[in-house]
Amino acid sequence: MNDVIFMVLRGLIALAIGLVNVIIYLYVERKVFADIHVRLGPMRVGKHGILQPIADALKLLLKEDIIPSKADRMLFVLAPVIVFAPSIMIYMVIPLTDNVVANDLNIGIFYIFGVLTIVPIGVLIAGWASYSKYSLLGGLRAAAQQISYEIPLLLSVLGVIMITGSMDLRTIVGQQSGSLVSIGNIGIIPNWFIFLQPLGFIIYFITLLADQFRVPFDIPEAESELVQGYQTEYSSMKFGFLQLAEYSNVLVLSAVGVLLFFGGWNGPVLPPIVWFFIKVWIGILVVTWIRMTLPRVRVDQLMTFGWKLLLPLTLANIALTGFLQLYFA
Amino acid sequence: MQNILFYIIAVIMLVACWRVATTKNLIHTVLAAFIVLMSTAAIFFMLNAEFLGVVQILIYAGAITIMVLFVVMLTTAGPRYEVTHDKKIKPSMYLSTIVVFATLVFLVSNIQWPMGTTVLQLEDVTETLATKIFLEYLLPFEIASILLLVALVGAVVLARKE
Amino acid sequence: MATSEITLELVDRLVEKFPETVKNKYLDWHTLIVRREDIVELCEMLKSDGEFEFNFLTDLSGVDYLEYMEVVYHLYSYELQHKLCLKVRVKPDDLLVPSVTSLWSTADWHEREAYDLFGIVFEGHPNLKRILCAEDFPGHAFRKDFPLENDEEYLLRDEKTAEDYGISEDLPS
Amino acid sequence: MPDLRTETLRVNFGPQHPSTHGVLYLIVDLDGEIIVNVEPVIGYLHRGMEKIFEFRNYSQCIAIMDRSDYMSAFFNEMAFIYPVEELMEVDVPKRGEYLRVIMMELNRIASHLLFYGAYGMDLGAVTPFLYCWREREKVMDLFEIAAGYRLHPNYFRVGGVKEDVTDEFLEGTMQFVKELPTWLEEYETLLSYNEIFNLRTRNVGKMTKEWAINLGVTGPVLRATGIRWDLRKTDPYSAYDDFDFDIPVGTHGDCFDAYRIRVLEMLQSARIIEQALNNLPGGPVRAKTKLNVSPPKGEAYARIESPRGELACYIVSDGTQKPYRAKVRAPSFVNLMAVPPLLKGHLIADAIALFGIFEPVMGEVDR
Repeated sequence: MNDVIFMVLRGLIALAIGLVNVIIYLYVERKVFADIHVRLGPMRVGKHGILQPIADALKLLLKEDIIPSKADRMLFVLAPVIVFAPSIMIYMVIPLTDNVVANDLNIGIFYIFGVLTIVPIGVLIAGWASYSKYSLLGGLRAAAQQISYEIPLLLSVLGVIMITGSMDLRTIVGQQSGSLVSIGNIGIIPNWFIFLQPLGFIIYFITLLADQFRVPFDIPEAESELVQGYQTEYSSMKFGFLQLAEYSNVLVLSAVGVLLFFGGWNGPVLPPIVWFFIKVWIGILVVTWIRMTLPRVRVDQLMTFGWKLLLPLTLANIALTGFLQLYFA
Repeated sequence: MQNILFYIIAVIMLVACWRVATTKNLIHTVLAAFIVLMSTAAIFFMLNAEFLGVVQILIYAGAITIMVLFVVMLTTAGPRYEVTHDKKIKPSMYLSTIVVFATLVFLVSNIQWPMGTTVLQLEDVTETLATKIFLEYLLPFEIASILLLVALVGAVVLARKE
Repeated sequence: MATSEITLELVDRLVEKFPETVKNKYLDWHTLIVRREDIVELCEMLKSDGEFEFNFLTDLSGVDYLEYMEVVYHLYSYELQHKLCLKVRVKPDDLLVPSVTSLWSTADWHEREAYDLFGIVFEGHPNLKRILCAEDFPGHAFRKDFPLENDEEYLLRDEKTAEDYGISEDLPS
Repeated sequence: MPDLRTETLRVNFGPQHPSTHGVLYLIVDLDGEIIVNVEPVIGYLHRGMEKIFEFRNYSQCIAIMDRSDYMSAFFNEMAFIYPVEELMEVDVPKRGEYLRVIMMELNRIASHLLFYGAYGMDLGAVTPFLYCWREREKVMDLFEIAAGYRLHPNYFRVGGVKEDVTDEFLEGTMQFVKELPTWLEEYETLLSYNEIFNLRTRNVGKMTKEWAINLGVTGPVLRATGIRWDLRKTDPYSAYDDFDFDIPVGTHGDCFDAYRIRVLEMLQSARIIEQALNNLPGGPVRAKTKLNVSPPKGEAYARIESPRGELACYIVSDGTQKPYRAKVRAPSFVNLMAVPPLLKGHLIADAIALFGIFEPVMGEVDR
């Protein structure tokens, strides 16, 4: 019985860590936006608006919860949960350091992408249940986009798995310790997989943006076309959940990217967990920066890009990795 | 503990199955099917077959459900389309259900299931599966994939005709 | 290469062709007051004849002079850089003017506006219905006799609408 | 299966929608993502401006005219005053004309900056919008110094301008004009040189010359099709004859050309302002006219080049202090009419890019 309690406790701690990071993300994103725009951003709630995310959450909680009269009530309520649940499920398997992980799963990476495929179902249902044309169009767009980009997303990771021969995130990170190139005892280039799998990483990063509807691929939420896409009819905390899910997924995918390509918690001097979070946050800041810089692509351009460029590239990457494996090993 | 969890999942699964058969709203049906598939995955996880569980989620719960949802949304007349059961079909429907169910019960209770004695290690499951598919059964695997490819191309050709 | 007024010879040529038209001038605009029966034919000539080549209808406005209504066309030529003003006068009890949308597509909304605000009915317009005012708006707001206060008698007044001329207000499709 | 077919989806685009630039309402029929039919419904901002003119004297009309195209108020004032001056044969002092030109060109820059930002926003780039807003603010401050008001300045008068400008204005304007090219260069890195932006705008919504002329399209969109037609050059008014500037024209007639023309026009406007400031003559800013303007009986039609196209006013005077009839030829109104036929067959995403390029201001469309 103690085992069970311990397990639940570990899960809760992982959840807490994840959600705290999401809340920080909300604040950081607004501040970074403001900085890029040469303005101040939130300043009123707390010093430098530090309590703004909490105020936002409270506002969302206290707002009137509107369900459109013609909406499918059950599905309308269920959809945000379906969208949000996968990211919580993923928190459980992400190792923060070699021995800090809620649930050690030796097919961790496979599990993460498996669970992520549930998100489009929630999105599609959210769009359908709202009984709004903007929502329906947004939902269809979103689901189509996520499905078509999940394939390159999965395949881009395959190169790393082929090199390590393992789907266990801890093993993958463990193999990235040390340095690739070193002069004497001082490592110049760390032994990160980004240097072995540069193409894989680029594709991973692009598909990450597309999979989570970040600019320039924020087509389902393109406000100038579809208002807010599948989120249009949502209000109050249900809207909060949908938003939370997106931020949370970006966080998760940034963490996965760090684990796969940037050596996870490996790094000198500082404790491993600090290194891990530094890297994750750099990833998030890059995503934020891109969001503020680029315009949006068109939906057909997105599909062409995904199917005609990214997919062949990932396949080529896998083939290349396989040949090199055979040749060198 | 394991047993309690199993019964909970089993009940959810059965209720969802029942909903699949009885719900009139197509989207609700798909969602119920989704729950069934997810509970199947959960049972796989409980049996330590985590790889299979994830495959179940990835392919059945994820991809196939989405495909069905797409088809339903794009083809039915209006978002509030409901299925109406034809009265004539109903008896045959019940009959076939009973027959299939009876056959299954009969088979399950009469076959001598080989009881495994060794518990596979998690690492082994994936690895064994991989070796089996890519070494032992490589030819059937490739043939199956070519078959699927042909089906895919055929579907595209048919859809393009208009 | 500033735009110039159209030469007098050309205007005279037009008057010769359409003897009913009246020659006129304001500021640097040569103006022709055209019979409504002639307007389409005249415009066709203005548009296609190499000497005129008026390919740009810049403005079409209605004016209410109480005893008659006027439709004012301002024409330009991008090629020859000259300009001309046409006027069609109709009596308030018979506000039917042929449409020029077949020649210049830009006349579409201009004519709809004139119909909406003055009640001038353009014959042959593909989609003649109100544009600025609501579809159930009573009367035509820019007429001089349109009451500024709520004058029920005016609003209930029997008026000829597009339908009286056999022109449907519905969308063609 | 006779029932198995896709249906067109009718979407109400507006009047409240994040990207319709005001209260434009479009009924859009969609086949998937492709537009089958568009029907604009306008009139939500109809104030009967032209009718109001008939009950106000000319000076009051100028103030109302400001509210027509609220993004370029000086042009509206000029468009209204110009035919009145033609009718009255007023000789506007040189300094007055120069100040008008400076104001109008500043206004053109402000209007184009707003377009620049809003267009980026339409295509999903948020940052240019805020940058442009910042620069536009500087122009607005200059207007405030000169006229006392920012958006609706009510500065032009029949016969000149309201009052002379201060040195503060002249210095501020000079500085602004000097800085403008550097900013534009910076902003262009965000949009013009961006691969995605180019993908979204190049070869989208190609327009031909004949098509544009037939539909009465004017302004940057007309110039994008390759017609070198700018009333400041072809039909000079005010003091535009005195300045040296170019008219940028496009070659393809697509969205990118129309967008880029506006950027280049801003630079040309800056050039004009610089020349005007350097050669600003002395003397009065306003001709001696009666306080209550009453033009002689007659009619007048005059047109100017507003940032959106050909802005004209047809005025019928009956010799009293109020116009008998004033009709405004609003470029947004005419340009907007051209959009629906253009949109058919495009994707919704392209519709946004196309609408942005015509930049309709609903205040002017509905008047």
